[in-house]
Amino acid sequence: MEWTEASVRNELRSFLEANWDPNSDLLDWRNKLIDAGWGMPSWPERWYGRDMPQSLLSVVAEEFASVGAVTVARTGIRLLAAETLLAHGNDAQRERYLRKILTGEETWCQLFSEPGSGSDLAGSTTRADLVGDHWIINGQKVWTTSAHHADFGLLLARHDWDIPKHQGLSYFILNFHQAGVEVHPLRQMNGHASFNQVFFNDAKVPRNDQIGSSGDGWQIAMTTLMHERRNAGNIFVEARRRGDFEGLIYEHEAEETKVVLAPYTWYPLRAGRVDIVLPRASDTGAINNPAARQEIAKLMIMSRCAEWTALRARAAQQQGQPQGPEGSLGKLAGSNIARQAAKVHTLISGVDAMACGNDSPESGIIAEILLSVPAISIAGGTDEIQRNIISERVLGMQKEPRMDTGPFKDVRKN
Amino acid sequence: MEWTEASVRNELRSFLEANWDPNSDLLDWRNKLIDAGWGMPSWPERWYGRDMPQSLLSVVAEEFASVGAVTVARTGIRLLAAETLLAHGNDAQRERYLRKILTGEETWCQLFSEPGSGSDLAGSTTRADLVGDHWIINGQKVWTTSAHHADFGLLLARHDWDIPKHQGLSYFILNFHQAGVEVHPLRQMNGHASFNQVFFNDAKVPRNDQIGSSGDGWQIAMTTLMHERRNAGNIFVEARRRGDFEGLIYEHEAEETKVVLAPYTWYPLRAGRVDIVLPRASDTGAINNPAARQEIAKLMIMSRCAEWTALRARAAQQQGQPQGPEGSLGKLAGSNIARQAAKVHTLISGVDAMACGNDSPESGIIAEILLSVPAISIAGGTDEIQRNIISERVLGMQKEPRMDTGPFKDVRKN
Amino acid sequence: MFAFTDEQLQLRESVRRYLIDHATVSRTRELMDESAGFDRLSFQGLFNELGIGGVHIPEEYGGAGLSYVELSIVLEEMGRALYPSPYLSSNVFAANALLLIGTSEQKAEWLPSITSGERLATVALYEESNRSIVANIEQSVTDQSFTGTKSFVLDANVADVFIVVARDGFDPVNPLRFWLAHSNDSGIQTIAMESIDSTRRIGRVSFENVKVERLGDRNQDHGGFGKFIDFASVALANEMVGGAQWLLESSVEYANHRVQFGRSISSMQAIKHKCADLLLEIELAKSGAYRAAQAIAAADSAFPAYASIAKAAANDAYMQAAADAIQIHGGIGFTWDNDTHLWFKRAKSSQVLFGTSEFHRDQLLDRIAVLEAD
Amino acid sequence: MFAFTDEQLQLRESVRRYLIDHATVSRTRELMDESAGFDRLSFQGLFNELGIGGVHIPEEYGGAGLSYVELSIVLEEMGRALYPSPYLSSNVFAANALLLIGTSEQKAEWLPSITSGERLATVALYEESNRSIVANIEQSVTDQSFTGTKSFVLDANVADVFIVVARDGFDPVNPLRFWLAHSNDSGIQTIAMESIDSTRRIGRVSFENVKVERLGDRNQDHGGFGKFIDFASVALANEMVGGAQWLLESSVEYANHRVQFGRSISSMQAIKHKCADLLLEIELAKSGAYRAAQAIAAADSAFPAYASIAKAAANDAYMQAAADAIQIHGGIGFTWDNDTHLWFKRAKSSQVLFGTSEFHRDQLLDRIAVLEAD
Repeated sequence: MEWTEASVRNELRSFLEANWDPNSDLLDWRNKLIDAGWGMPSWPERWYGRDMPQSLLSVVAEEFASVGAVTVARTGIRLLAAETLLAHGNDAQRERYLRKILTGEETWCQLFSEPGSGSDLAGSTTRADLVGDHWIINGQKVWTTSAHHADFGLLLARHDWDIPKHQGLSYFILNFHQAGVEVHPLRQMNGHASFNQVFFNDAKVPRNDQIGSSGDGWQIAMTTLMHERRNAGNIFVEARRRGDFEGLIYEHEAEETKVVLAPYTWYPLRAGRVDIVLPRASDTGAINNPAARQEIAKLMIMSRCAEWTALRARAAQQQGQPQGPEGSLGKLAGSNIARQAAKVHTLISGVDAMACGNDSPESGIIAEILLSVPAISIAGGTDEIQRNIISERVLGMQKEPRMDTGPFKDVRKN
Repeated sequence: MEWTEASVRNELRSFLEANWDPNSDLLDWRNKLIDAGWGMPSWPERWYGRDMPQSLLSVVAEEFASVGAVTVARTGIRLLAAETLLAHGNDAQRERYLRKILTGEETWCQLFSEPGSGSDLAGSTTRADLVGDHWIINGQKVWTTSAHHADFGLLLARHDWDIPKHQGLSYFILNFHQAGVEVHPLRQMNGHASFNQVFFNDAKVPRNDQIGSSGDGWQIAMTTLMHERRNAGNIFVEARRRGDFEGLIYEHEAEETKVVLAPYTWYPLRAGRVDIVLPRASDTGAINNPAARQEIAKLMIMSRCAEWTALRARAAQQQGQPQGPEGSLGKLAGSNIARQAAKVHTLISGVDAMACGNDSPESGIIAEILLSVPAISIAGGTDEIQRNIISERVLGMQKEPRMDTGPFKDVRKN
Repeated sequence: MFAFTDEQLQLRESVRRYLIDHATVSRTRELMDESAGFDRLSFQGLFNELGIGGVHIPEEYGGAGLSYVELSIVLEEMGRALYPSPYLSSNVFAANALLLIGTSEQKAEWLPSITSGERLATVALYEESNRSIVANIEQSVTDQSFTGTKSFVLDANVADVFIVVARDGFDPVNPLRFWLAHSNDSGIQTIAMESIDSTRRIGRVSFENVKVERLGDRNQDHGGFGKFIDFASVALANEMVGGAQWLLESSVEYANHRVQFGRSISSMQAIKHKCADLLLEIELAKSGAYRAAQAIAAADSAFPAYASIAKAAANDAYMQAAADAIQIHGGIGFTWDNDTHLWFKRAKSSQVLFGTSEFHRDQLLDRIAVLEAD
Repeated sequence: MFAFTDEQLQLRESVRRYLIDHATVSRTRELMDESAGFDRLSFQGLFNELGIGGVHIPEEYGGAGLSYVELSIVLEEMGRALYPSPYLSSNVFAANALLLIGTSEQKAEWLPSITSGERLATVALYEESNRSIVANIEQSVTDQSFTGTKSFVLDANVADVFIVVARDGFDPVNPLRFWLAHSNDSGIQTIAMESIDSTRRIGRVSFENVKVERLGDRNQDHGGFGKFIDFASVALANEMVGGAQWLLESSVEYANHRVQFGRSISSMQAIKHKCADLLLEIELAKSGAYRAAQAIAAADSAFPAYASIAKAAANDAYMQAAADAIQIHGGIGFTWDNDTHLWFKRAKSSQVLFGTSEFHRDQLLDRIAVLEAD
């Protein structure tokens, strides 16, 4: 059928009217949504969806919001797993995993980065050796958000060392509930431990849990990363969307959200908290210091212009132009803004900038900003990688000579 | 014999007392100096010198200065030619050229850079083909200071295209007084034309005017460039050394100097004229503008610290440590300082910064600074090349993969 | 709001095509040495062929009745092409002064002929002293007569009418006013000033007992000057981001063709990353310039803050682009025959007109604090 | 003047060797969690083994009688090693206050035990408010009694004596004075402040009717405070350039070993050029710090300008080194187990102690204008 705004509203309103109850059980309600196809309406009907075009999803969101209805589990890595399974999994895998992703019963994490392959993801050296009906996994992953409570991981590992590096990778679903997997939290310089190291010591993956064929790993990982980039800005949106309604289901959802979002609490600090600059400048009187004014203004100009640039990109997309690598421009702008914000926070605080903890400016927030900002130009692709992407894909400049094109076993590694 | 400070002073004083006359003919006097070995005392006795250690040259300079004696011709490119001939020429070449370099009767220029090989000097594509007793030269050089009044040029050209690029170069003495050589001035964005383009159309070099053997070109050019770097700071020293004495010879020398230094008059502007910043800031009142104060202070800090760094390097050399690539640090600092100076001059001038000519700030000096500064981070090796040198030779970092190691004819070129 | 409409994109395309044909760099180089400094034929074409003499001027005064957004598109293309003409001074600055402050009689008298290109007007602003940041104007008009010297008057050499900024000698509050003076008044003498940017003419104009007419009603134009300067800053910013974009494109093109050490310099991170940083800075500056133009079009009260953002961002992006472009071109970029310096000089002259970045940043803080307090 | 003597180079070498042995990062990490915050044994070794308790303190007070240049060498090495100890607060800052302002009796009473490490002293400076740039001190002493709270007092937790900066309540001109207070006075309460830099302790010290003794003669110490701050800024600058150098070296070493895309990242221009720029900035900052130390040693009247140059240059170089070091290390550089953040935090805390770069740059212009006028 052909969806229209009116038909979406009509059908969804009747559904919500008939079924929505803020005191229902979260799991029950989500299963209802999944069965009705209202949890992920853009997905295929075969898989819990309604084949709805992306452009109508905002209408769905409005209707949910207007009655305060909770939706399926969407936070964290889980939707990346779901989208990857939808795109590249087989029906048995979709059958086994998709529903419990949407209900929130099973959580996922991403196992891509390694100590030796950060910027160079395809340089993964985690081994996958097929022995009988199982892939035997050995190696180490890092920067894994939420691995400590994950049930499954999206694993990129190398099955063939004799062919070029991008070709020797495969993609697996790794079950965390086994002896061969160890998770250690990774403490950061700002005191948080938002990430984990994951060690594999003869961990096992059943053959059926390989996604795609051997050698498809890199291509499938690109799908996952594309969805990550697309959703990067949306992590917090869900959490902020409502809150004016009362009912038991909200409490259950809030608990879930709290756990999932815990590793991300410092992300706004990492971005420099531009929002508190002007109020603090007024409170401290720094706004009357001409040198500080110059630096604050530089920050405000960067920050406003970056916002408008993002809006321009979004508007262009809405006019039908495809999303391109301009995400890298936004990421690079974010690094510049965060660094300038750290500079300004320091300047405003003076000697107070060395204090941390409750008895310090903004109860420690300023200190945490100063110790978090260095992460923004590294995480999710360093500034240097973004500049490569921008120059090559936006500006059409040439690639550097490659030194890693031969059989992977012969490529220089750490 | 073993020179001492006392013996140098004694002998030189007697010589000057007996021979120096401020009204003597410049050429006569210089020939006297050359014959006596007092023109270039550090050179070998066989070639117009006295085998004197470098460390005693300042004593010689003092004695000349104390009576105001003029010395041999030293400005411009000529000493680079002389040092190259001393190091790599044969006796016949030294006999033919050295004296007239020192008398100033013949002037020289350097023919290294080409339109297609700027940063990559060794990528020269000027051809040298041996036909009978002559090398036939075809190609084009650029950035040639003083080519328009040069008698000879130090020419780097390629004799063999089938071997790697550094190995296929040879070094020649090119006589400008022939039909196959054309010199065109090259106008710059600041209006000056300090450089020339030189075109060779079957220009001829007698076999005897090749320096070293075929294939020695790159190594010999390195000698020339080493002397260029060493003397880079000294171009103006000679000119400033005296001026309180009267006599005919000074006028003749001044004429010569004026011609040679003409292409260099804008060099202080290119460096940003830091010296006039504070006086102008005071005159215009900009010194009371807090934003301007910050930028002026940044400039002053860079500039003072760079001066002190140069003095540290010199002091280390005087303690016997060899001169190293720290010259690149100084050059990079110079670029940063000049750029900051341009920023400050703009800030101090406000809308006046767009005016040029006599009816503009400092009679056009500010405008000329703003239009000259862009050259400093390019000329004599770009900032990018300096950063390569610093990272590789001072910090011991690794070179980029090379794409130009095969036979030169197969190397990608412009 | 953040996307151009199809009509706007068509306008951009037609202006770009016109300027590719009529504003070649070789023609611009000829004009740099000619006394008028612009090509009357191609200038007339803006009115006759393109119909952009009064993009944002109401139809009743002969304009196209479009908005400041359309004007910003035209200006960006002119900046990109480095088109030498009195369009900015006459059709934008002078027309804006009339639009903002003029009485309907004055608009009716002047705007149609400016819009058609028949008459050229320019605003005379900067005094001989006190011009380190923006014009600090002390001169005044008494008895409808003005005496004083103005400098940095754009296209003074060809103006038919000067719109002079000066105080009212009789007004106790003494705010800045605009006054009309005809260039054929015998008390006016115009001398060309040498500019580093030969593609835009400036002059020093001395007025000696020149009869002037007040622009606007006596009690109506308070604050008009500030608005005029903000509008002018935005117009300039729109022009500047076009020039910056040209510099980036020409640098990337050069880098893609230049080989050193056996490889394209465009494959070297030093060059690539410089271009990536520059693209970001230019994109941000464009957003600032577009947003400010939209704010004028929408009569958005946040406009003054946006004007400061636009000019400061454009200043820094254009100058950075100019410096980087020369650096990427290497020695050749410093030569007269290479075109880069023409844009460099435009960048420098635009940077200091109507306020340096330092001025606008300081001003922004007063303006943005008001915004944020909303 | 611009080269170190052989003796000075030997001093550097012996301090460096001592700290390599006694100030390992693993030991420092342990000390970060201990209450004293430093290792008394290795600290005593500075006095007993190295004899650097009073490098620049005259021999009559138990010092080595060398100059500020030798002190700067010791501090640079401590900064390089990130050596946690009260050396800077006691043997440098407090000792300097005594040297600059104390009477000969006070020097004789205090300096020998500070020089030998028997007693620890510290300067209490910052008030609770007005500390956005440097200390703006309003508290005063009346009747030899002081009441007030000081914060950011270095090593307050272990100090035997506080040198309090406060005004003289009876003095009409009311300049800043230094006053001695014994830490065992019952009116003194010390609370640890949390610092981002756990290798250097800070405390908040409240004084309630504490009996204090004026440092120096009543009429002698005018201008002493300014000199004290300048000396302190230079000492800190010397320490900072050592830390910056360590960061650069560790970054280059990491880059040389790290492989991505089949090649060492140290062969990539993005990394190489960052390191080259950083080396330049650090070398310039070193020159500034060395020159200022020499100027103190030589009682050069240009010293105040040099002090501002030294601190501003050191601030910027150390922070740049810290940010670049993390960036070059990539994700690993942001982890707790990697050592880079320890130096990053020292850089940040040092940057804001005794004046940000903005403060010193503004101050420099008053000072350098005087110099240039000479």
